Parts: sequence; C-alpha cells; structure tokens
Amino acid sequence: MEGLRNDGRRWNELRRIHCQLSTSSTNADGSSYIEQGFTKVLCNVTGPAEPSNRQRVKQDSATVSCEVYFAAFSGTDRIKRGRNDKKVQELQTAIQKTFSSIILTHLFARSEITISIHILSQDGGTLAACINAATLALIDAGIPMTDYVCACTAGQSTSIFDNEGASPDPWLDVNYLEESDIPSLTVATVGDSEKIVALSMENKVRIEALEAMIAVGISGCARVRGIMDKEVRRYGKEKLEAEGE
Amino acid sequence: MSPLTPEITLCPLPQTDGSCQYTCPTSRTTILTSVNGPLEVRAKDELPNDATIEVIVKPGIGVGGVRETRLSTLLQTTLKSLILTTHHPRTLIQIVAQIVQSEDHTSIPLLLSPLLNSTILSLLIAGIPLRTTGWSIHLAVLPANTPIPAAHKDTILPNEEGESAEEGAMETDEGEGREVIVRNPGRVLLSKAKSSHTLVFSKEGQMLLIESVECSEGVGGESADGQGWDIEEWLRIMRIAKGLCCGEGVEVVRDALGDRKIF
Amino acid sequence: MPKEPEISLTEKTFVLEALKQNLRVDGRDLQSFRDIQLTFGDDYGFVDVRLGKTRVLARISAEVTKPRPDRQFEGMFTITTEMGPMASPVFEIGRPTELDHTLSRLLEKSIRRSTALDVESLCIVTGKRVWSLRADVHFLSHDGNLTDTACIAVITALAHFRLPVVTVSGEDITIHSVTERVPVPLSLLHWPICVTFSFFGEDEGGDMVCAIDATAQEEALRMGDMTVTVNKNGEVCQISKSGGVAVEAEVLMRCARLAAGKVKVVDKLIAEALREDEVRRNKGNLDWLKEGKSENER
Amino acid sequence: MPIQIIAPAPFLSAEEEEEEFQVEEDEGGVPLDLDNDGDTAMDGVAASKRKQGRQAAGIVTPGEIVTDDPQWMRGHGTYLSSPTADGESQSIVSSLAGTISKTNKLLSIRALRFRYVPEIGDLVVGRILEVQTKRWRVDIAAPHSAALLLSSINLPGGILRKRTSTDELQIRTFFSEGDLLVAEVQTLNSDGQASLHTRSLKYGKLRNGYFMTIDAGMVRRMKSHVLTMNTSNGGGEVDIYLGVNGYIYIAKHTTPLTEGGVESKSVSITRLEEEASEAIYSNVNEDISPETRAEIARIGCVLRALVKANVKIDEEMLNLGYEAALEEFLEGFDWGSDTEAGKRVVDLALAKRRMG
Repeated sequence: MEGLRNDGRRWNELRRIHCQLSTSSTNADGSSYIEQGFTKVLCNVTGPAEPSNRQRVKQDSATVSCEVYFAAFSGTDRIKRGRNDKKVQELQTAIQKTFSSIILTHLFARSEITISIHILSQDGGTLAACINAATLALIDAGIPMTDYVCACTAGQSTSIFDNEGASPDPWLDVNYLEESDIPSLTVATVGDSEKIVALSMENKVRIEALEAMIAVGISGCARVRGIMDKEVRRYGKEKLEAEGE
Repeated sequence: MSPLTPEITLCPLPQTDGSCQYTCPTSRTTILTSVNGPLEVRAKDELPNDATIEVIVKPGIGVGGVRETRLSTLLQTTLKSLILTTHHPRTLIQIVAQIVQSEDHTSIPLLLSPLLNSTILSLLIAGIPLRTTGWSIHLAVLPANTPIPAAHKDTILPNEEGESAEEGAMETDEGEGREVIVRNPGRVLLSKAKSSHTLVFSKEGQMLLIESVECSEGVGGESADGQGWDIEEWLRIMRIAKGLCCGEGVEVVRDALGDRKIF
Repeated sequence: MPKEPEISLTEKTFVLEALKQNLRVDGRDLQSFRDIQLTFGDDYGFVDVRLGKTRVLARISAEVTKPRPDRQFEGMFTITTEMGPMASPVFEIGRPTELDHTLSRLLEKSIRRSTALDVESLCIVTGKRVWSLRADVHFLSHDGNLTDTACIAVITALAHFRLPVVTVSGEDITIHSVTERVPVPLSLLHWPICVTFSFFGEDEGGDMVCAIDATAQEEALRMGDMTVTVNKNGEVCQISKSGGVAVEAEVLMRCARLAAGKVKVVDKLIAEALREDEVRRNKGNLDWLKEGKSENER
Repeated sequence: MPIQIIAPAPFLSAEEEEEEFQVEEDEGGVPLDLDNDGDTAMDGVAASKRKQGRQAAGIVTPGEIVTDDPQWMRGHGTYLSSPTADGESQSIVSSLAGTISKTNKLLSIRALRFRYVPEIGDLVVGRILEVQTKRWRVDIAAPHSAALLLSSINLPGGILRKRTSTDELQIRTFFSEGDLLVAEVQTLNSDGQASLHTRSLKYGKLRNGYFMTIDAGMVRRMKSHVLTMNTSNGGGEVDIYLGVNGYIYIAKHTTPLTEGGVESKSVSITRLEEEASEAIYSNVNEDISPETRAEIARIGCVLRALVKANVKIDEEMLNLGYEAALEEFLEGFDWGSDTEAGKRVVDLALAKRRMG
C-alpha cells in the first residue's frame, strides 16, 4: 500500500466536507447540517431562551445544554440508543462543556441555550462532526462565541513502534474502518490556534506517538475551519445580496 | 478491650453530620454508617409534624436489591421509635449504611445487628435527638453437642443464670445436653444454628425489635432439622439478650462516646 | 438535596490567586498527589483507598456463569460505580449526576477497554462455564478527585484478588474452596492509572496553571480538566479532556509526560502495599488452612 | 416547513480545494473603509495566517479581528481579545457572523440571523405562557419570556380604576393560557426581560385570524406595524399585525375598536370608557367568509415566500408581493414554502419595486 489508505486518500487528506446553514429555519433559531465523508449530522440550536427546568438556572451566565439522538439506522449495528445510554451521555457532556467555555455565556444571565444533535449516519469521527455541526448552528443562531470550534480526528497507522524505531506516520480524519482498527483520537481547537478545547482518545498509544497525532489533528482542525468559514461567508453573502436589493 | 467488644471508630467521614465504622469481632462484619440531618426534605415525602427518616442500605457486592430494602425497613421502624421525630417537623434525617465487609453478604441475620448498632452510634454522634439509646445483639441457638471451635469459645452464653460458660459447654457431652446459645456468631456457627434472634433493647429495657428466624433452610441449611424454638426457650433468650443489651451494650456506648474528648 | 452551595467570591479569588503563585491551600505543590493510604480487609479483592479526605472502597467478587454467545472463550468483567448521599449530599440514589456518567465511562475506557485484565484467562470451559468478575466501587467520602481514587482502588483490588482453583474432569467442574487449594491471582497485563489535571486559567506569565489531584474546593473553581490514563511502561491508555478552557497543545503534552512520571510513583506504592499485606497475611495466621475464617489481629 | 437539505456541491478534488483557498485570498471583496487599518495586505499564506480581518463582501465571522485601532468603541457582537504576551494592544474581535456597522466611533456587528431582543416601544405579538397571581408570562420569542401585569391592561368597558382582588380572581377572563395578543414593550428590566402593556385600543386579544412565525430580523422597523389591506376577489379588509419579534397575525378586519363596540359607529376617542366594549376579551371568532380566508392564506404565503428569499418585510414589499401573487393566480395555501412558485412571486414583486 504505497501511502494510500483503504478509501484512496493520502495520509493528510480530509474526507469531503459538505456543510450547510439554516437547514430547518422555522423550528430552531439556528440549524446546520454537515457531512464529513459518510458521517452525517444535523444540529438545531434554540436559545438563549427561558430555561425548561428551574434548578439548572445559573444567576450570572447562560446554561448550555445538549441532547444527542442517534438514529437507529446510523451505525452498522441497528441499536436504539436510549436517553441514559453511556455513550450518548458522554457525547452530550463533552459538547456541552466544550461550548460552555466558547460561547460568551455571561451576556445571557439566567437563560438556557439548547443544542440538539441528530446523528443520521456514523462513519467515524462522530464527536468531531457533532462539534463542527454545533459550531455552525450556533453561528447561524447568532449566538456570540469567541471563535469557531473545529474538531478533527487523527489516527496512527503503525500502532507499535517497528523495531528500528521508525517514527509513526499519523493519518488524518479516520473513518469507521480505520477507527476500529488503529488507535485514533479526536481533537477540537479554538479557531485555527493551537489551543485545544477538547481531546478524547480511547485506545492505547505510546506517549511519543501521541504528540505527532495531536499535531496532525490540529492542522486538520485549521483546514476544517477554513472550509466551514468559506461556507458561512457564502451563506452570508447570499443573504446580504437578497437584502441588499 | 476484651475480644468481645466491637471496634468502633467515630466520625471517620468528614463530610457527614455523624458517621461511625463498627466492626463486630466475632461475626467479622464491618459496617460504615453516615447520618445527615435534619435536612431539607423533598416535597413529596414531607410529613407535617414529623421528621422523615430515610434509610439507605448499600450492599458490599452488587447494587441494592430486595434484601437491602428489607434491612432498611427493619432499621427504619426501629429508629422511628428511638428518634424524637416531632422535634424537627418537616425535615429529613438521612441515614446511609454501607456494608463494608461480611462473611456472607447474603444473610440478613449476620448484617442486621451490626447495622443497628452502627446506626445508633452515628445518630448519637450526629446530635439527633433520641428518646433513649438502645443496643442490639444477635443470638443463635445451636443444637446440643455441636462442636464449637476454640476460637469461638468465649461467645457461648451460660444457659441458666449463674452457670458459667464452661459448664454450659460441659453440659453438652452428657447425652440429653441442652442447646447452646452463642452471641454474634460468624457464618460457620450460624450455619449450624437452629434459630437466630436479633433483638434491640433500649437501656431502660424496653423491647424495640425482635427478628427471630428459624434456620433450618435459612443460612447454610447444614443445621440439624431445626425445630425452631418453644416459648420457654424464647423467653430465656429474651432475658439473656435484655441482660446483655442493658448491661454491656450501655457500657460499650459510654466507652465509645467517653473517649470523644469533645463531650 | 439542594445543589452544592456556590463558592463565595472571596474564597474563590483567594484560592485562585494562591494557585497562580504556585501555592495550594493545603500546602501541597501543584504537581503532587495527596498521600495515598491503602488498607486491605479480611478477604481477598477488597481495598479501602484514602486520598486525603476522599475515601473509596473497591471489592472484587467472582461467580461462575455461562459466557456471552458472541464471546465464547472470554470471561466477563463489569465495573459498577454508584455515588450515594454518603459521599456528599449532592448525590441522590437513583438520579445519576453528570459525574456518575463521566466516571463510569472513564473507568470503562481506562480498565476494561485497555484490556488491563486478560478476560480470556477467566475461561473455564469454552462456551459453557466462565468466571464472571464484578468490581463494586463504593464512594464513602468526596473531597475531590474521585476518578483517580476509584481507578487506583479497582486496580489494587484486582491485583489483590485471588481466584479459587478450578479442576475440570469431563463434564463436571469442581471449584476448590479456599482451604483445599491456595487461590491463584488474576492475570493483569498492565496497571492503567488515571491522573486528572485541573486547569485554572493563565497566570501573569500567560501560561496555564495546572494542578494534579484537585480537592473538592479546587474542583469547584477549575475552568477545565483532563484525565490521562497511563501505565508504568509509558503507554497512554486514554485521554479525555471534554471541554472547558482551551489549553495549548504543548501544555497538554507536558501534562501527559508528567502523568507518566507520577504513575511510576503510584505503581510502586501499590506494589509495596500489596507485598506488605501478603507478608502480614501469611505470618499472622498460620491456621490459614484450619477451619473457619482467618482471624488476623488488627 | 420540512427540513430542506440541498444536494451537496460537486466534489472538489483535493487540489482544486487547495487552490480555491488561494483564489479566495486575493479576491478583494468589499473594501471596508476602516480608515487606517490596512487589512487587505494579506500575504498569500494559507488561510491559517488570516489573523488580519479578511472581508468577503463585508462579512465577518467569529474569531476574526475587526480592528486593533484603539479609537473604536466596542459595541454589540464583539469582544476584546485577551492581551497577548508581547504587549500587542487588545484588538476588537467579532463574536458573530454578520456585517460590521459603524455609527460614529461605535463598532458593532449585525448578525445575519438573531433572536429578537426586545426594545422599549416595540409592537410585539405574543402568546400567554402562564398565568401567575397578578400577571401573565408571555412568550415573545425573546431570551426571557415577557411579563404582562394585570395593572397594565384595559379593563372591559374601559373603566379606569385600581385593580382589586376580584380582578385577580377573574384574571383568566381577560387572558388565559395560549391566548394570542398584541402589545407594546413598556420597560425592560436588568437582564433584558420585557414588560408589556396593552393600554391602547389597538392592542389586546387577537382573534379571527391566522398566526405564523418568521425570523425576527426579517421584519423591518416601520412607523406602524398594523397594516390594513383591502384584498381583492371579495376578501374584504384584512389586518396584518407584523410583530417586530417575528410573530405575525393576519386577521379579518373588525371595525376598529376606536369606533366603539362591534356594532356602534360613533367615532370619538375621548370617551374611552363607553367606547371599549365588553367584547375586547371575548374568545369567540366571528364567522369569516371563505373569500377572506383565501386572501388571508394568500398573504401568509406571500410572507413566507419573501422570507424564504431573504427579502425583508415592510409595507411596500407586502403590497407588491400580494399583487404579484394575484397576478400569478396561485391557488392553494402552501405554495409559499415551495420555492418554485414562491420564487416567481418574489422576483415579480422585486421587479415591481425596481419599476415603481
């Protein structure tokens, strides 16, 4: 395999990203849809609005709450993930905490911003796609944030050091097959800076290889931001032209 | 500290109003109880002129099941008569008991008496108003001529007043020998018992709880075809238990609290 | 139970200011654990871990069951964690908090997913009988850093646990009681240990203040946290930084290396405690093979 | 409106994707006259070096430095970047995607889409969420639900007196849960929660009509937000309440209350008491002729079509849109959201405006 992966991509090639803003504009303040390869995620944002239950009200800032719904047909195994399924809970907490530090919550005291995410199809990098979709939906909802939050996955092809200690060559944006085969991690950065908001890795990796994977992940995030930014500007231009007349 | 007195550490848990770790030396059972109260109570279980007593028993192995609910109801009914609930109306007294160690996590008789003692001590430390203090003891009646290992010699109780423990044991080898009553037996002895009685007496001698169980197919089930007990034997057990709880029990509580210099 | 009361502003500024000057309220330096005390009980597979005021019990129990149809040759290993009002009034039975979910997911990823316990060694008769191990973690007192304490407790309990010897003759399986055959330890491939870092924002110099093993008060003030699970031969089993303040990649890598170092210290400490208990257990009661339970003096 | 997912754009192979990035860089975009802030001097490095503001058609996105010129005052939608170590002065960074608006030294960002932020004097349409002791909580699509005090509504029959406890007991006779009303924002409290009043005859309970919601930003602020249109093919007069908060109510025109009760014709505002009849809080709809219903539906569809094409709504656009819809002879009631017919109507309306 001279440097090509099973879906024909080179090691540093992102899967095709198609993103779209305000897909369902009537029932949500902001909405977005993103496709990264075959991972497809739909996101609706409502808020800042009256909080639904009382004790989650914070006096000096808005509370960000998140709900994630896995479509039963989204994965290879048709399982219905209920409300207190551990994986769903983990995703919800990760997204909620990521955006609580990014959104300027102090502007909307005692209100609630709800991010609801529907995962239509999973082909690896589910957490990354959810974070990107949430960023776009928040921008579409006009909720002030310090910067984009872009996420990307990175894997490491040679999981163990081959004997002559060749440096591990990391892969960018792993799909489901690669994710279940080689160790991989998801990293989310603030805009195209090097600052990491979220980092999650579930398999065993040598500590030396870790640095290379994170570096590749961050560069992937910068490029994802570029693509998302292009789409936001295109959408903005289209909206302004209509109004401009 | 004779080998019969329980090991008690008061207030091992800093976050609680009152807590106690209680280890019964003979039955090798360790219980850690924490008491929080009087606290804010959830609207749905609020009582107009009483404190609500919530008892949660957490098992050593596995998650709470039917056995734990049984234990917590036993505890709750006994404590209701001990705690002056009218002093703190519309509040919650929350008691959590964690079974730290036990020779057999599935046997209620083994766990009940240490649970009660540990909770009573925690309530005392937590400063919850009590009508009186109480103490609990678990007695098991073994059929005649059952071999008792040396280590457990001291847990045998004299059958009649005045008869010393040794004669009690001697008794057994004369053919028609009498049953032997053992206090806070371990798993092995309990499996040989005919019947098990857990009793709680207040220091004034009032009876708060009796939980008498025939052991034929209960714990272990190896015992002889347990015929349970007849009324005289039962009354004798009551008298012995009352003597122990009001005498020795009160002693232990006072010692435990005594070395708490803060009083 | 009412929500944990909010930290007062004066307390908050005091603690944060101290942290920014590399000082901690309890005098520790930012990169050190509180002292870890491991006490063992009578039977194998039980440990009581104390990390400062935080206290966690872990107990391993085993039973023989049929294996899962899709995993014929593997035993089963589950970890159950349940936080009750004993640990702190914030927790209520039956209503799992966010911490519950994060913690059980972390233990799942750190210990089960990273195959610390070789489940194939639990197999007695493929397809028919396997050992099903269960680790119960009880939280007795919560003064911060439940994750690391729970992980240390489970790993120590697993290392301390002894499995009864089983002989298979044809169809029937005989499980030898503790007194007939000396029970055999589990086959642990490696000891994954969690180290949790708390981030408190940037000090004057502009670099991120991060501390290990935060107390409950520090946990209430931190702006972000990250848990790295490493074993002593430098393999990172999992990392999870789920949100919170953004931190430079360089700082995260520094934390990971620091964690690797710290884990070696904790690893040694656990091994030491286990050896001590072994010595005490054998010396103390030669009547180990005699009738009844071991009666070691306290 | 069902979720609309447009087919993904044709797949650009990696190389094209790369150069498209480059091309984007140099294209000037709308030069922004941020006086001495030479931002267009973008060196050709890849997107990540784009710390300086890069404006394609005057749009900024979150995280983009708008200016680091200290003389600008920071307004809505921006924040100060934390002082970087090398002492570079703090720059104003945008926190929204939208266009920069500069009003004499105050720099703020107008977002493309945003949730309605109540201001004093806005005419809003709202729905009663909850009845409390002396007040109602009203949903007006704002961050906080608005409050309508019992003391700030007209009593039936226009009597002017202090509210007593009997009024409190009959509070549900005025408004109850789910009622629609039109009101004006009287005051705002500290965190922006509006409190409404309906103490004028043009405000009060809404009936005989159709309720719909559009984006808050799409309603242009006008002198009067209650338009009366005389519709053709026998539809009669129709009132359109264009709430600033994007809530819109299109109803059959009832003889305006200022001319007294539903029946009486006398015209005089001074004697408010006799004029506001008992019926201002009735929940009974009058019977509405099918023609009027058709016209109400047509106006609704026109509104939806205009919004779909991102055209802001004001009186002029609404009338032109209505005329265009008539010319198109569109029947049925949901052509607004389906883009084809809607697009035709909007283009026709825009053409009319250019001609007009």
